[in-house]
Amino acid sequence: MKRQIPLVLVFVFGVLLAIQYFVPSEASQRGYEFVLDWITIIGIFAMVLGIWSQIHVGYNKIKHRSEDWQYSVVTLVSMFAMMFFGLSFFGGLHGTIFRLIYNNVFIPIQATIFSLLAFYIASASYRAFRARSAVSTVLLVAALLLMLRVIPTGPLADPINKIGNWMLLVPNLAAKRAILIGVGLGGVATALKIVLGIERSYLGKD
Amino acid sequence: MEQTVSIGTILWTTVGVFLTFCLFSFLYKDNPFYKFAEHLVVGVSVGYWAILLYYNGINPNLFSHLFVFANDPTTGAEFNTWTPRLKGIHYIIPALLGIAMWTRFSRKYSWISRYPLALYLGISSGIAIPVTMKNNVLSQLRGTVVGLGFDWSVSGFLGVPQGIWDVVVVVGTISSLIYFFFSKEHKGAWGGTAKLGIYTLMIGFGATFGYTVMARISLLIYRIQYIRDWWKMIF
Amino acid sequence: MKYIILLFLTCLTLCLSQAILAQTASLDPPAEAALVPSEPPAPPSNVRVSDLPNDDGHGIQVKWNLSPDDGAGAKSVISYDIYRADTPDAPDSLWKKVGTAVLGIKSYADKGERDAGSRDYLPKHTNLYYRVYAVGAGVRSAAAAAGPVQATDDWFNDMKVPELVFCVVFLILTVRFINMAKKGADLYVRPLAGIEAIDEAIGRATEMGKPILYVLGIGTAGDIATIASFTVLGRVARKVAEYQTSMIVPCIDPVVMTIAQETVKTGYADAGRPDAYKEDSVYYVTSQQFPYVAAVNGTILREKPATNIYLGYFAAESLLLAETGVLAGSIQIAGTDQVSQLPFFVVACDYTLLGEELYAASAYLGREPLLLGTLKAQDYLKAIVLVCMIALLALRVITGADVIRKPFDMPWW
Amino acid sequence: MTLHDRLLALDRRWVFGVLALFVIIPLTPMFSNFSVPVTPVKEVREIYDFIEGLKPGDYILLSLDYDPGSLAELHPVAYAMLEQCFAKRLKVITLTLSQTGAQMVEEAVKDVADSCKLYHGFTPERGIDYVYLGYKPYPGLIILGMGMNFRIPFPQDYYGTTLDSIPMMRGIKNYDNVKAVINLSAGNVSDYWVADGNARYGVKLALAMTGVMAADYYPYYQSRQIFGIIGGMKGAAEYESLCKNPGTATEAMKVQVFAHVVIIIFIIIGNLAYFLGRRQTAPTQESR
Repeated sequence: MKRQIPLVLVFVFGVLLAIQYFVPSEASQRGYEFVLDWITIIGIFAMVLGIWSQIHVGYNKIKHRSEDWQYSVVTLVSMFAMMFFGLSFFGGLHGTIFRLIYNNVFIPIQATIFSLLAFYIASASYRAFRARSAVSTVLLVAALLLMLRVIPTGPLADPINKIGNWMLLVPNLAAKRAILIGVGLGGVATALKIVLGIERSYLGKD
Repeated sequence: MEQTVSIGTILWTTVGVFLTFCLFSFLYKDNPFYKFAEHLVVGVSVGYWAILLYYNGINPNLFSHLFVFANDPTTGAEFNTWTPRLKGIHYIIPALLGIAMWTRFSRKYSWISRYPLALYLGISSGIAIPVTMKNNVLSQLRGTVVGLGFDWSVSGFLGVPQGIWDVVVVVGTISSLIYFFFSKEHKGAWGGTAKLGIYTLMIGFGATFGYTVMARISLLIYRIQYIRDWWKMIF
Repeated sequence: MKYIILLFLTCLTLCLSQAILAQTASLDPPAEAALVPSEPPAPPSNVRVSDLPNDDGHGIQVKWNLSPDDGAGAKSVISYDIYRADTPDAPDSLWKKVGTAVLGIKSYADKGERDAGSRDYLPKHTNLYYRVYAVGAGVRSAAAAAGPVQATDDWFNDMKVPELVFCVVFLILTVRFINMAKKGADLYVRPLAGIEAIDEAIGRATEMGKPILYVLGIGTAGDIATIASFTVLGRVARKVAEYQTSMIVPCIDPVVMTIAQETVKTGYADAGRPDAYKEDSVYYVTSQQFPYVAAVNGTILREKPATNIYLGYFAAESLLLAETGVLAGSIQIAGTDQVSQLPFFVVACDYTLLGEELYAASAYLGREPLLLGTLKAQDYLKAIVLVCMIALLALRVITGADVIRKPFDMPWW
Repeated sequence: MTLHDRLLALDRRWVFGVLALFVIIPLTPMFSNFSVPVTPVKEVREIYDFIEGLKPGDYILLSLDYDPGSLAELHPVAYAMLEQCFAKRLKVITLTLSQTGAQMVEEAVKDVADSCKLYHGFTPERGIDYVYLGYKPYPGLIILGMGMNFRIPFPQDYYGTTLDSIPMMRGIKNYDNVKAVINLSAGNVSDYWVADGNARYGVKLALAMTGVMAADYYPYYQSRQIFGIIGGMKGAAEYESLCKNPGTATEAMKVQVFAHVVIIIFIIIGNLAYFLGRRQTAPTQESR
């Protein structure tokens, strides 16, 4: 009951949906769409668990006055404030305050975190691009040449540009293809392990 | 040109700029400002996501099947009348599955939540098997033969015919694939080919890295321009 | 419909401009390029209709022979318009335009909608009639209506034979190797540095008395990369429990969190220490990419984990997380199926599982015969793909483009 | 502690600081007159040279098929190229095949025409020096239709004037009457131009596109199906420099160049320190 039925469910639904891919009939399409909705709906209901997890972790920190507990107050307050202003009374998703917070807190923070990458890509290049071995030298040279494309190098600009394009279109394409094929096989194998019940640790013990 | 900006806009933009600085301060070291911004954005994003799921998730995906929706006569906006809709009665199943997730709050019945989880994984895995086989394996196999032109008359890089380079792409793909074999040790000719594969991979990685730098710097430029615009707005 | 109105307007405006130009003919040279509504192009012939194969029963295939005026001449066809009606002799107003094909095209798939309410609804099992117009510069002519035809369901999509063949072959290989493994056959796999590092890394965390951070990526529980990460997580949790160290698993999705909780709990139970499992060690952060990164980065700097493991689906956050981990002095092991993010992991992490190696990791860690069996099956299918690739390349190079291209242009692919 | 030890253990905050400095400084007003030299690559120069080689009164078609999302990368090319064409007194036919681009393109074309007064002492007139045909859906059909006659997809221009009452369009029938088509695009419209415009009608075609897309279209350049390609911000800056008309792309590229130089110098310093250190100590353990 606790472990066998879920395993049967995984197997039956896994096999059915794998077969569904090959069956274009209307019943099969409708079934597919219905089942996809299940996934979405389970995900939505699970959000309650996510929010509970946030509250639980935050509450424990505040209760035990553990380090930085004050910030958990910030998280909880801002979370509830956002939900409060998102109520349909305030206009839901289009409520004024909701939009203002979204546009002036959420968006700038999001964009700024993304832009930190500019700094990290620089520090990573400095630290990691060292000609330690043949392999790392190849990595270094390839990256350097592509970066040099941006810099005005006078008569060298054309050859550097050509090498850069060649690297993107020949070795890069080959590498991408090989990885994608490998990923495909590995992915199918993993999915198969789940469907056949070879991997079952997510079902717990007992 | 004189532009009038409302005090509200200035205040809200200043909040955004302040938070931007809070986050940049992380580059120096972890500090209370960063901690504040971090915890704030986590809270706001959870709240935002929950509200978004309510309006754009549960309403169209579940309630619209289970209940009758009507249009508000004045605003035209749709709203839920909470009258059951018999045609969508089969949506009771996902609703029950969703509620089963909540059994995790109880120690005794939490095993019931394994049913929806098992379905979730079973369905996703089942869908993935043929689709992954097609998109990753077959399409790439096709790409190696049809995607490339194998044109011997056009001269490509270094004056070498483009067709030769296309063969090089296939050879690179093959040697990289050989690198990924698990059953055979990298020794002898096999190891040599695998070595060629790892060099191909590394050139590809290096090129992608170098190529991406520009896009990342652009992100920073936009941020600095955002601060500059705020500066101009205030002064 | 828009298009027809447009063409009609063309005619109209041209007629008008013609009239105006005629009045000022002495001033302007005749506009030779102006579009003169000429004779309509000859209609297409032999219109054939049939049920659209491999669909859900709401589509019709329309084919015709090209109009003799297709391609050249003053009254050349520009496009073909396809119309549909319930009876062959319906008045023009009841013919519904369903699509347009450009010149030189000889067929059109009328793919209708399933729902009776929608605009493009195409009923199943109902007699339908089709008419094809050859449209010239503002004028058109129609072939005789074709039909009746009925749309029907299909139970097998024969375009998908290649996938089916590959999937079945893979299944057979997997079952075969699993059986071999069960019987005790010794299945060799070469060592992978990144995976051996996981063991070491857990030991290191124990020595340092610091936790292990495990990030499952930003995918949902339905992404195969995340599922692969669960399988590794179970084994890592077991080792963590055995070594009596602790772990932190921040999650980006509530379902991922739930499954991760069960997995970690199982790992602890397998190690015989179910009581050591703490509920709060696997927690939900937020569902948005960058806020999630901000929180995890903060955690990395504050907890200073001995080891960071990033396995799963990653996007731009790969480098954000990995660089912060370097600052915290953690040993970092990463793996993702995302080709565009691998370079950043390779550069910033100590060990990177490239693509397929991520999926192999659980088999390596568990060393269970069943899992090694699937690994072997993977290798064999890879060999088949390789042989196909070499064979296709050879054929292509030896015989030239056309011979090999043909089978690949089949709708199958 | 020797120099190379110190460099090897360099705090990353130095990298951050130097990078920030070199990104912010070029954006300050003090540096607005400062510029970095840009060396245009062959595939960009070829487009410029082609347009320069045209005679006044020649026709050229600009298909500006990008949406506001890619404005940063493609607007500079559009501006520089339009101005170059106007200055050469070419007759320019413009249109867009991007749904969200119609108004943006109209503004851009007007903008350049108006600014010509300032720099070249004359204002190109709509209907005489240029025409804007506006937006129509189905790019493939439009491109094919224009191969027969511009009037088939575009009986009127954007403002509702019939083509035959536009002076510059008299006697202009199809691609045979234009010297080249330049397609600025951020989507798959370029595929239609290559497949339908070039392959079917033999249009002389050049492309300008976002940086991400450009690499995928180089094979067409190699096989000479297109005679030039302008890729991303870098290509835009190169084109601006060829036209001696520095704009936003040049400013952004200035920052990019600084940032890239900083990163490359750091990589070189890192390697120098590593080699100096290695000579004195045993090679360190390798890690990927």
